[in-house]
Amino acid sequence: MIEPALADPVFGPAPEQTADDPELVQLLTPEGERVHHPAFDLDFSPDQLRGFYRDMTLVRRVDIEATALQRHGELGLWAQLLGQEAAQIGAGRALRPQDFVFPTYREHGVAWCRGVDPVRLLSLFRGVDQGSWDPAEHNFGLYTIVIGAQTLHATGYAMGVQRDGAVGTGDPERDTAVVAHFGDGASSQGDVNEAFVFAASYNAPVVFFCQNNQWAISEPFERQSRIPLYRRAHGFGFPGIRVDGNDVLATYSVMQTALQRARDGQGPTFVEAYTYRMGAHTTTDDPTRYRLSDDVENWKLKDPIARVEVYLRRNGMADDNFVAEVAAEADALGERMRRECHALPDPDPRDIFTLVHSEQTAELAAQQATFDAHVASFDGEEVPV
Amino acid sequence: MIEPALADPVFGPAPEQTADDPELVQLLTPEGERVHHPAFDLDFSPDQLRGFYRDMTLVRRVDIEATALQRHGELGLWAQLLGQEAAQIGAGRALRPQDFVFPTYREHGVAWCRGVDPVRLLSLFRGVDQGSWDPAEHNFGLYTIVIGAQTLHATGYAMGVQRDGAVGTGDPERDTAVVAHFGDGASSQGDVNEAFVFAASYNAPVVFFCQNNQWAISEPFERQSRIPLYRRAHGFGFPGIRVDGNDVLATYSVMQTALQRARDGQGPTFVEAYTYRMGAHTTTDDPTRYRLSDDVENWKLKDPIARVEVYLRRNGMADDNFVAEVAAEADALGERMRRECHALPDPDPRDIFTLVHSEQTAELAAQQATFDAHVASFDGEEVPV
Amino acid sequence: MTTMTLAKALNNGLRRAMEDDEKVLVMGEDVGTLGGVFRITDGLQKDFGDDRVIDTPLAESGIVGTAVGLAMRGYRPVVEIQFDGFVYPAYDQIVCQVAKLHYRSGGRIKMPMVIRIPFGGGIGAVEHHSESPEAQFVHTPGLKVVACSNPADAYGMIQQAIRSDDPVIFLEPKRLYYSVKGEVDETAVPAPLWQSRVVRPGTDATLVAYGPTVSTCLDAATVAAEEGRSIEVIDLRTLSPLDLVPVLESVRRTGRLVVVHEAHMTLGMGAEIAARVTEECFHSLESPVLRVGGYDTPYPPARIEESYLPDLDRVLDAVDRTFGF
Amino acid sequence: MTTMTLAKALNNGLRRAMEDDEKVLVMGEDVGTLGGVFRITDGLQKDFGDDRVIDTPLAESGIVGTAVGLAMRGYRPVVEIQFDGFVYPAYDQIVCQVAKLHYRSGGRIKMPMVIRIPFGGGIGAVEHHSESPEAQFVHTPGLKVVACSNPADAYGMIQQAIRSDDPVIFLEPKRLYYSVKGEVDETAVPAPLWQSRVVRPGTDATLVAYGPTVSTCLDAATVAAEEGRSIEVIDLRTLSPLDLVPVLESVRRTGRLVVVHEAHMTLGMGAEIAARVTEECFHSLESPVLRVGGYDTPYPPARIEESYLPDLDRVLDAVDRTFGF
Ligand SMILES: Cc1ncc(C[n+]2csc(CCOP(=O)(O)OP(=O)(O)O)c2C)c(N)n1
Ligand SMILES: Cc1ncc(C[n+]2csc(CCOP(=O)(O)OP(=O)(O)O)c2C)c(N)n1
Ligand SMILES: [Mg+2]
Ligand SMILES: [Mg+2]
Repeated sequence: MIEPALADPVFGPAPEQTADDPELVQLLTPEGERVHHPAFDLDFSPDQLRGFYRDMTLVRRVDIEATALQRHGELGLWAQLLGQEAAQIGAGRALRPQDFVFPTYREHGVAWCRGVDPVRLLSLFRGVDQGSWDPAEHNFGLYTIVIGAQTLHATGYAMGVQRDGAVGTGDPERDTAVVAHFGDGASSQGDVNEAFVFAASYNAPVVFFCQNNQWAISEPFERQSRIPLYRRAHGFGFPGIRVDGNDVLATYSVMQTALQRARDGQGPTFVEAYTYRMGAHTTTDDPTRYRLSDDVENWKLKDPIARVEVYLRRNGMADDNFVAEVAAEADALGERMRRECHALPDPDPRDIFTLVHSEQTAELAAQQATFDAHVASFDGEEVPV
Repeated sequence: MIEPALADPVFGPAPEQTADDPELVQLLTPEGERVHHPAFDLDFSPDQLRGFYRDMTLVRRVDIEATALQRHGELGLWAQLLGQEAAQIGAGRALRPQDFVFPTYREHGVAWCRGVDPVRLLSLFRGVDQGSWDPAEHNFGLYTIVIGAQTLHATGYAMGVQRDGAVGTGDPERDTAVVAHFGDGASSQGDVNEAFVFAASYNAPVVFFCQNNQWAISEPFERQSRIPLYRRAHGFGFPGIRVDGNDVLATYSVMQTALQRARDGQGPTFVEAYTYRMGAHTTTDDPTRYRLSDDVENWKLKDPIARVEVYLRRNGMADDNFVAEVAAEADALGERMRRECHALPDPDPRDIFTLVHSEQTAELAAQQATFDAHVASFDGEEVPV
Repeated sequence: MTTMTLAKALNNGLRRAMEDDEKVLVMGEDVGTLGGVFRITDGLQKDFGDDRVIDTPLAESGIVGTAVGLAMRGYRPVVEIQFDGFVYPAYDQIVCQVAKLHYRSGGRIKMPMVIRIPFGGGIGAVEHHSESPEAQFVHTPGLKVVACSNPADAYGMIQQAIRSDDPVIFLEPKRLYYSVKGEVDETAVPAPLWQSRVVRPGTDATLVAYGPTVSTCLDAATVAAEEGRSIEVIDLRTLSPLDLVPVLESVRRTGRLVVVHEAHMTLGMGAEIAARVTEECFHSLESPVLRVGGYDTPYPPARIEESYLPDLDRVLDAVDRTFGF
Repeated sequence: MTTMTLAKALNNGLRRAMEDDEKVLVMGEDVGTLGGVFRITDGLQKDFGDDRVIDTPLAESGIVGTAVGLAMRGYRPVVEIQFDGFVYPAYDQIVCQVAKLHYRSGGRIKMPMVIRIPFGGGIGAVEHHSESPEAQFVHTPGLKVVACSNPADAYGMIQQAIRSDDPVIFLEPKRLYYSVKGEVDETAVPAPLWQSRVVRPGTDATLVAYGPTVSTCLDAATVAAEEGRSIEVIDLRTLSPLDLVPVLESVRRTGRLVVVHEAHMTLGMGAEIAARVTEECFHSLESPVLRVGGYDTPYPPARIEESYLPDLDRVLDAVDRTFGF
């Protein structure tokens, strides 16, 4: 196969050459050094920074605990967030209460920020339900497994926000932004690109937040795009930007600006959080089949939590005590997750007949009756045949 | 609704501001003046120029004749190309024999260049068949009605060309380009954007040729995109360019370069031919319901044929005789179309049972037998019931 | 009581629904300024504005997918798919999202969406403009599917579908939009949406139809009556949930049933009706349930579509055959 | 003769087909380096290169749509859809393009494409990973649809499907990939692809199944035999074209038929089989054809999927009921 020639002597303007782009917004280096950015700087209070540390540590524990529960057969599956804590906490903490979030299946950190109990996530991955939190209560949609579908829902929801007059009023309690989460792989789906078209066409208050974790199961990012993903947005006529997704400060800051832009009625933004999936795709995946451990080791050096801890300690905002406190909180959380996971009741099989529509149809009532009779036939040792 | 803010003080680089872009490649002005372009200039021979004039005049006649045939009830429908002659002849004449074209339903001018008899187009729109030319014979696919679907076929075909080793060999008889035709409306379809993803990912030898005729039935171009369409390609990592689609010289020149780029193995290009649909969407459409006649009048001044005629005459490459000759050829063509259209035989209804698969299944044989028996029951005045 | 076309009845019904509930939105390709290619939404954008009558980009998955989001925000989107053959790009959103969100969310998310689809053939159109995709939606749990066959029903049913808290695929027999006129009493209380209806009583055999084939069956019954056979005709109206109560009642009397639709025979509605009726009325049936449908071939070019579509003769033929068992 | 899993049989069959014809390509998400999430294409990219075993961008419509173009260029693409529930984004390309191109072109365009879909439930998966979408493809003229149920068939059928000049939806019972082993004679001439097969002869009643439910029916027959009932079991293998010859022959002897599938009951394969068998064997039937299928609800969460899926008891129950008429 011939190599792509991206820059063309005749056809200008030619897109840039490489899929790797050093121009990503960063506020905290992997070494824990605070750097400044002309457009996206913010003053973070010590409480806020400690909060980020705590959030990230706890959601990492949620992830580790859930992975272990899966290994012990308590969950059918788990999609790990390991390595993506900063992207998710940064994006999640930049939200205002009235903002609405449409997640994929890996947004455990965002769920955390929206007040969804991690046990609810376990219950989904255990196979008890398909999402048992109330989206309207948390302003956090259900996990969506069909890749990309939720980006259109987010765009439509944002069109509803516009129709409610909840953009550009200047009222901070009222103006509302919507977030569509998706992955680097998802960027290839027709639905995601149609969401870009609709969002641009109606100037909808939606932020497309893509966690480019470099992998779509076994496929490297380069299979999906030969240029940095945030530039996709430019082709649809709205801004796109790449942020260090392992830097919670930068992610928070960029997302805050993008969200405010949406709330102000300035339309959609694409934010690409450049990060890395440190774990397997899910607990059924074996990444050693397709990627080098070197790569993973390199990304370990960019750990999102370690750099915040270094920064906090170095600047006297945290000490051993604080770190131990958070660790204890994580232990307690892990312990509660284990306990409550074991205690999760199986669903009533008859729910399948009652929850299909808002009212049960006669046909489903009949199927339920057959089902009940069939189940009853096993009662009292009365085994058929 | 709040107006889009495309340029953003914070998120750079911001896409440009307007959907109208003066930077379109032009070689012949509406007034018939030859202008030059740093990258896309070509020397056209008098024969070539007269050929363009002839092609455009004849396909305009094909269009007029077919429209009239529809009005007389001979066709069920006709999709008019009026105003798009330069875009289609420019694109069609830039092809080499081995190149393969995937059209929409409006590429009558390209069909002409590929040697598809216009009567075959009539037969489709009459409802005799769904395309009766052999794609392999003309290297011209069947008309595709589902918007955008053919852009993926083109991309896949181009991937096949790569696998055949028919790119980048330097052999002009061998290296092959593929063209995907589509409209401004189609650019919103998921399929079209997925075609961009695949073409970029595999660096496939395909040229995406979009006739932006400003309308998708009643919807103005601005509903689909708020920036010029050719820039869409930049977001996918390949070049895009806008050409004056009413300028056959410019279209030819840009397409020749883009096709050669594909044949050389340099991958996909997006060419937006900026033009105008002078007629209705199809013969069932009534454009007075949604657009101003002023707009149409303005575009009349940019007529693709008139400017070539002026240029030819002014430079002594054509005279009244030549123009009359072409007109006579057009008359003859029109006459033949009318005659042959009337003579088109209705298809054998039994074809529906034999052409579904490459071999007839037992079930379809049985359905055909029932059908035959049913038809036979009407023979000899034998009316059932 | 006014006489109007099916198209006008739908237009009036939509208008009424938009007046009654400001959360009702209309969206689709060309539904605004143009009023839709069939003019079903004619004048609505002028009167309700482009926030409520939305011309969308040309992308069916985008239309249905954004409608999901609008519904989650409390709106009641009425989506127009321009032609039956163009519903497929939206298929994933319909089958995996629209149909399943109520169940997936344990009933917390309501999906009050109507997807209007002009369906069926007989208008001399090019490919993809004459499809009958209903079976695929009926097979999908979570969707409701209805088909109107006359102006009065159209007027009432579209409003009822919009009021439904569940997603409804609303099938409109495009061939009848302007060819059929009927009386519509805009003040009458419409029959319940989820019920089939006997449209012509009879005693010797039963014909079941919906949408465009109802009138074919009524014609067949008229012809059969001339030669002394009394045929009962039932308009299904609702395909999912399927109301077979009047059908079963009828078959228990007549012992003979023919189902007529334009959709392909194999796994068309006739298959399901045959299976259920046979199970429920096994001992009443004098003949197996017979089916008249589109053949198991792609929809043919216009010049031969009449050979493909169920017509009077094929229906009468099938009725004859039920007497031959 | 070697003993192998269903997964291995498919892998070997694919390998063999690729060796036999260099125009055969494999494409899909993760089919290359990873060998597919079920490892059905394991090792193929290593041996045939990434021009022939193609990891694609994450877009199903794109995969099938580009496969159409590859087929037009003379290739024979074998597309993997990662899970049944993810075929819907490709639905438009399958139904409007893949299925119709032969007909549309008057037979000039051949579409030798195989679309492999791991289907069915019982693996404890999350939503959209346990669907049975076959009815929708069977309803679509122009597609052929087959389902394998054991390693020997899998090995032969995948090669036959690839050799077919028509598009084939190839359904693989994912639950059985690694749970079933069987003998495969790689040198044997396989049975014709388009034929159903009696897998256990019997005289009192007939069970029809395909894919994952064949083994359920065989188990049921074994249990029934213990109480003196002789049940014939038929593996359909080909759903479209539907080969009912052995079924009709069987029902004429037994008078009783139960069809078993995981797909939703309404308009599942059972409906079509019931309608046809009743029409063909009206006077031989002692009982209406009964159906055991997935309920008309979305596929449920894993913890209760066993209540949803047809099992031994529900099959035996239905058999019992056929004797009650
Ligand atoms: C439509 C669809 N196709 C395929 C899949 C199977 N699948 C699940 S996750 C995944 C990869 C997603 O990659 P990406 O978008 O980068 O998200 P990530 O998993 O990396 O967070 C695939 C192919 C799916 N869920 N939906
Ligand atoms: C998937 C699909 N949706 C809708 C239609 C109906 N339709 C036919 S042409 C058309 C407009 C196409 O506009 P554009 O792509 O700009 O091409 P043009 O007709 O202007 O050449 C529409 C909506 C269709 N053919 N296919
Ligand atoms: Mg990823
Ligand atoms: Mg257009």
